[in-house]
Amino acid sequence: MATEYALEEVEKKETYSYWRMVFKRFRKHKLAMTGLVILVAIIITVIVGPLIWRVDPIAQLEGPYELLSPSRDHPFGTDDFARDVLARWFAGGKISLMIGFAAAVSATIIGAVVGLVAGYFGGVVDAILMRIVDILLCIPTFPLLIALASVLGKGVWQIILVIVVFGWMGDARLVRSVVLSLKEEQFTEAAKAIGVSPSRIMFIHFLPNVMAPIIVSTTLGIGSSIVYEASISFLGFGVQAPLASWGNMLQNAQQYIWNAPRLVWYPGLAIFITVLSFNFIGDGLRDAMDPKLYR
Amino acid sequence: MKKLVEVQNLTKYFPVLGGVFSRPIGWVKAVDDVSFHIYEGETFALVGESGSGKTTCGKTVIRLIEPTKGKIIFEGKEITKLSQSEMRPLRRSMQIIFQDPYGSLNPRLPVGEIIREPLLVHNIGTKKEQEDRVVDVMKLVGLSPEYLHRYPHEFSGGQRQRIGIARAIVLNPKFIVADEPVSALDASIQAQVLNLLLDLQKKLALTYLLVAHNLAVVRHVSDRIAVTYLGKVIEVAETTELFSVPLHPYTQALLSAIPVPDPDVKRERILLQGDIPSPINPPSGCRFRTRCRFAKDICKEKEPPLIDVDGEHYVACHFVKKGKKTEYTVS
Amino acid sequence: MRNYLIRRTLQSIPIILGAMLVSFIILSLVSDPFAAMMENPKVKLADIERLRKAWGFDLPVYLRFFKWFGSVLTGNWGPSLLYPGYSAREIIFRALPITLQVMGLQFIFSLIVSIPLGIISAIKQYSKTDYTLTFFSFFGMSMPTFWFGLMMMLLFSVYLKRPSGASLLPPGGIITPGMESAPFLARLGDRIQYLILPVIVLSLNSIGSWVRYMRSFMLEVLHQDYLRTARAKGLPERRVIYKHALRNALIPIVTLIALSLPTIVSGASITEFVFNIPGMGQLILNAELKNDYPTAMIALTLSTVLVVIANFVADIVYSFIDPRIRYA
Amino acid sequence: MGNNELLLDLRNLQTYFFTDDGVVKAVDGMSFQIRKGEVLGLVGESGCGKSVASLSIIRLVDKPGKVVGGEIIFKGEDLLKKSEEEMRKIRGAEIGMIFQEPMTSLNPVYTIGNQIMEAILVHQDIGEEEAQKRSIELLKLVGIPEPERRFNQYPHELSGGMRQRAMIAMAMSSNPDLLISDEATTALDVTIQAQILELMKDLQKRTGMAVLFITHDLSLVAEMADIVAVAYTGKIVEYSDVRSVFKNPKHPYTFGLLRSVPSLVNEQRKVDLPAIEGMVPSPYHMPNGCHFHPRCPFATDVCRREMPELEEKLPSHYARCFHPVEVSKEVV
Repeated sequence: MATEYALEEVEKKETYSYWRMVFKRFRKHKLAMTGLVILVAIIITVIVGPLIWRVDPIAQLEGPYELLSPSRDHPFGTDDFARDVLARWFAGGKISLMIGFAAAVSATIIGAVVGLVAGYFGGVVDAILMRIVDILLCIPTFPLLIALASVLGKGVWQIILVIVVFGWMGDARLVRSVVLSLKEEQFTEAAKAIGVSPSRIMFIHFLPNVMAPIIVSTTLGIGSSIVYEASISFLGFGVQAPLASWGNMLQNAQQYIWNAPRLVWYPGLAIFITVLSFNFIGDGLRDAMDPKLYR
Repeated sequence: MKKLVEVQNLTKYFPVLGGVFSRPIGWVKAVDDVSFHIYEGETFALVGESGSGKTTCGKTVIRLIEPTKGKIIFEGKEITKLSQSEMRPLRRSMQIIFQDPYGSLNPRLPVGEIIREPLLVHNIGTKKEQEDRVVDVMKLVGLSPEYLHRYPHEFSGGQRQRIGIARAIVLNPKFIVADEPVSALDASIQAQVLNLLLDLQKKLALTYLLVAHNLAVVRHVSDRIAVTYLGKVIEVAETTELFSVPLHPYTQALLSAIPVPDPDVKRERILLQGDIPSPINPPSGCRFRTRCRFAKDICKEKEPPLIDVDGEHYVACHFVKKGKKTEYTVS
Repeated sequence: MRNYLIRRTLQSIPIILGAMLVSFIILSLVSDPFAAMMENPKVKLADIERLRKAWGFDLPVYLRFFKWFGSVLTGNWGPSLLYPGYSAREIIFRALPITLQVMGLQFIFSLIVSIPLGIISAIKQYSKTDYTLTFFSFFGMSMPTFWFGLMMMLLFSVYLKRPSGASLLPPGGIITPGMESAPFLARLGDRIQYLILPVIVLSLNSIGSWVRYMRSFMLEVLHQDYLRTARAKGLPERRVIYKHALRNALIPIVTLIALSLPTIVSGASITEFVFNIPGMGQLILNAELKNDYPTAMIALTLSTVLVVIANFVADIVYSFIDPRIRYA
Repeated sequence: MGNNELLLDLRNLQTYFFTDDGVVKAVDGMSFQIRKGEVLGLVGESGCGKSVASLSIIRLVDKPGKVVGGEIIFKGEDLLKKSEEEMRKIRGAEIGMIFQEPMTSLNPVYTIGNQIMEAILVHQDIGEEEAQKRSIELLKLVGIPEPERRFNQYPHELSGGMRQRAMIAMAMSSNPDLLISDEATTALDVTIQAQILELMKDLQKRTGMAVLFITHDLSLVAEMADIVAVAYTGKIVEYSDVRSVFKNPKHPYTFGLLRSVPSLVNEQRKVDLPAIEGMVPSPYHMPNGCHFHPRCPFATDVCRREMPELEEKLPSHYARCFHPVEVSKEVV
């Protein structure tokens, strides 16, 4: 009789929820932890910096203060409009990070919804959505990004919108492919056998299983969105002066590259290191959330 | 005896896509015009090798796969034409246990949630009642309720199979399709799960449709057996009858191929020639004829019907007549 | 296979059409190309009206698209509005070879570098070599192209000088003035000097990510059962890796590389801008910013068609490497 | 059983896996011997170390696994002392190997012929043409119809049974002295399994090679093997000739396993099978003493304290148990 068996033993160890295990594994990933530390440092600097260095990033100094070399008064020097570069660096960082974050998260949300819907329902819905994705993926998006940016105007939110318009397709494909494989899993069949409704299958059974790739993709997406913002602003169609972003700080820097290369160094290095940290973190998350580890 | 499930002329074809427009250019005839019935309280087994359509058949019976043609009658009511939402209330009385203990549990849900989900979906009882029921069922299948909050990956294959069984019985169903329930498990665990299935059948008055390839397992737990080959049922009989008087040449070969854990038993083995043909292009006439040592011209031309040769012993072979008269000879 | 080719060709048509439509709509949002003309006193108002009508600017966008599309099909690609007196076709076919040179070189260079590095990284997983390569791939992946371009210009034209005092490599452009009529070899040498920096800058991103992908595909293959079989046969390790593992690891890489082409084209436009290379990328940017949409549209369409063809070729290559893909 | 010359002498083999979560002793002091022309059945459940043992013999254990102790004496020489190059010459030539999944064990992008020829060319000093002829002969030998056509086909164009035949052809290409078959028929259907077993028996008789037959299925061992070694948690727990093991099992594990398998002849159906309780312990948390004691109905204090030695309980019948099973002890 089954009930007379000794109830089966499960290994006596502390039990971890999925996310705590992911966190444990993530902490062992050296590159990812390095990335995280650097990123946190950058975020703190960008937030705390302006509280200590109370210089208006927009104000143009009176007098002949253009392109001053770094000094006590202006640790990063001044730019061609005689604005304090350090103050702009802080302000620009905040804007760049915010654009990167907002654009990547929105693009992922749109992509995930499209992917879930296309993958789950299949058929005509899937065919239409995926053809749209194919079309957008075939166009070299950057020139159109610039065109759209020049139409929509040059505020922060417009830039986010532009990046999102051309940024969701990768996530849609990714989520769709995960959903398609989840649909073939036996636990989905089990759910159907129980009588679980399609929406519950989608949100209770599928969504937690696509979270891992979604999170990785968002993390990497923040990095690439920051680069997109920088590229657009560099060409003059992004965030407009006097507002600062790391990208538009580079806009005029090219002209002064011969006599004030530091103007290229500071914002560029910041972008590079930030993106690098996001890539490290993304890689660490991918390893930590590898579904093969939790079957 | 009362028939719980009746399957009439059940057919399932899967399309093979191809051509310029990805249109069906062929069909996998997974289940082809199959009829059988299952009595209340019995274990009815579908046995066969890969490609025989046994799993498709089992899943189609509970409408997890949509049939192409045919009728499925459950408790006297035809369920073939019901929509999936009309099927939902019926799912309380029909459930399924899967083969793969690793794939059949959602890795992101704790065990308690997995077992509770059927109650939640069918809106049975308060949360407290549901939780109590989960604990009861866990005990019933031999899992300690301590592990309610653990995730599937923390369990072994046998324990996961118990979780799957708990999920299947939590609604108190009448009918369970068990799709290869032990074939992925280690030998010493198989017996435990088989015992559990037998025990639950007695306690809960369950009717099983067992889909399996291991004939020793099938022999141990089933009352009646249907042998399938390439989408067709070729022989149906009571278990002891089938094992003592197999009439279809395929059944005979299948039984003789089973290895026996006894070095002293040296049996005359009927070795079948060649492979199982593709279910996309099954042989004409009798589907087994390409591997049958008795095949004659008629087997190519005409498909043998499944006839009752001796009270509830059905065989589909041109050379088996009423009264278990076999007329096949090696040509 | 034949059916597959037909099907793929048929599938490409709506994609190209769709891509053209999307580009057209966005570009026509940019603004009226004739508004700028009106500021030019030399152009008569009546002429502008005539052009307007000829270009369908009296029609709604979607009808205008069909009008434009019809004229493209008949071979009339329209005049360039950016470079008065030239047709869009002339402008584009002057820019196209330059871009193809840059992209082709970049493509070959990236492949030659990243595939072996990816293999080494995978074979020596968790070794110092692997960690170093991993670090540098991330470095490449994370580098904003345009900024790296600026830094390279700074390095090779400002910090590094030839003994003569001239910069080591030219900071931009595509040809030294006066070289246009030089002998072929001299011109080639001149061109190479100009291409080195853009190609390196453009390659950095793709090398970074391809090394990572090659590494992970290779690792995946290294755990396959058939490699154990190959070793159990007594094959030397070199043969196990280069015959049995490599071909299987290349299968997914083909798709990946085809998919990354649009990004390469995008990357090219900003790099061309930075290095002032008169290629397609710069042309598209200039054309759309100056409302020269006949030129911009054709250039965009050509880029899209290139990408579609590349995907198509990738699929065919794929079916050659992988015998399991048999197209019905 | 052929002559009595010793072919393979495995002495106290230890293969450990050094994982992040701890050391897994996959093979922990395994010993057995195979004489020329003999079939040894190594049987056990998943995680008993049988596959790792076979890979250790041909020195193909993947990282983080490592052979940390013991000797593998093959034809009088210790394989563990051989250089990689010497080992390579033994693999595929003197020791052939076939695996469980014929689909994943064959390289999908090369033809069957190419993969068999490769095995021949690497060990034999013959030309391509000759190798091709040999390959086609081998395909014929393993019972593949139309060998010339199959030679140019890819693995995915063959059925499971045909693929396994091709694997066998490859393993047999240099007439090995020892064939290791690791669950070679597990993935196959019963009627196909019967064909492959007959083929292996036939080839074994014809060539006189020795076979290490690894499986989880006791019935297959009863059919194929001369000698049986039963493995549990990386150790051999019972070791004798096939009749003695099946007729007179001494270790409670073998005994329990034999009784728990549903039988084809038993009169009693639909009753509880005498199952072995519990499950194989986690490799990270091996119990003290005898590893089987938590599941053993005969366990006493000494079993919880000490690991028993593999001892001779009957003439040339060894078992690793303090309380070997006797008929009188049988629990009903």
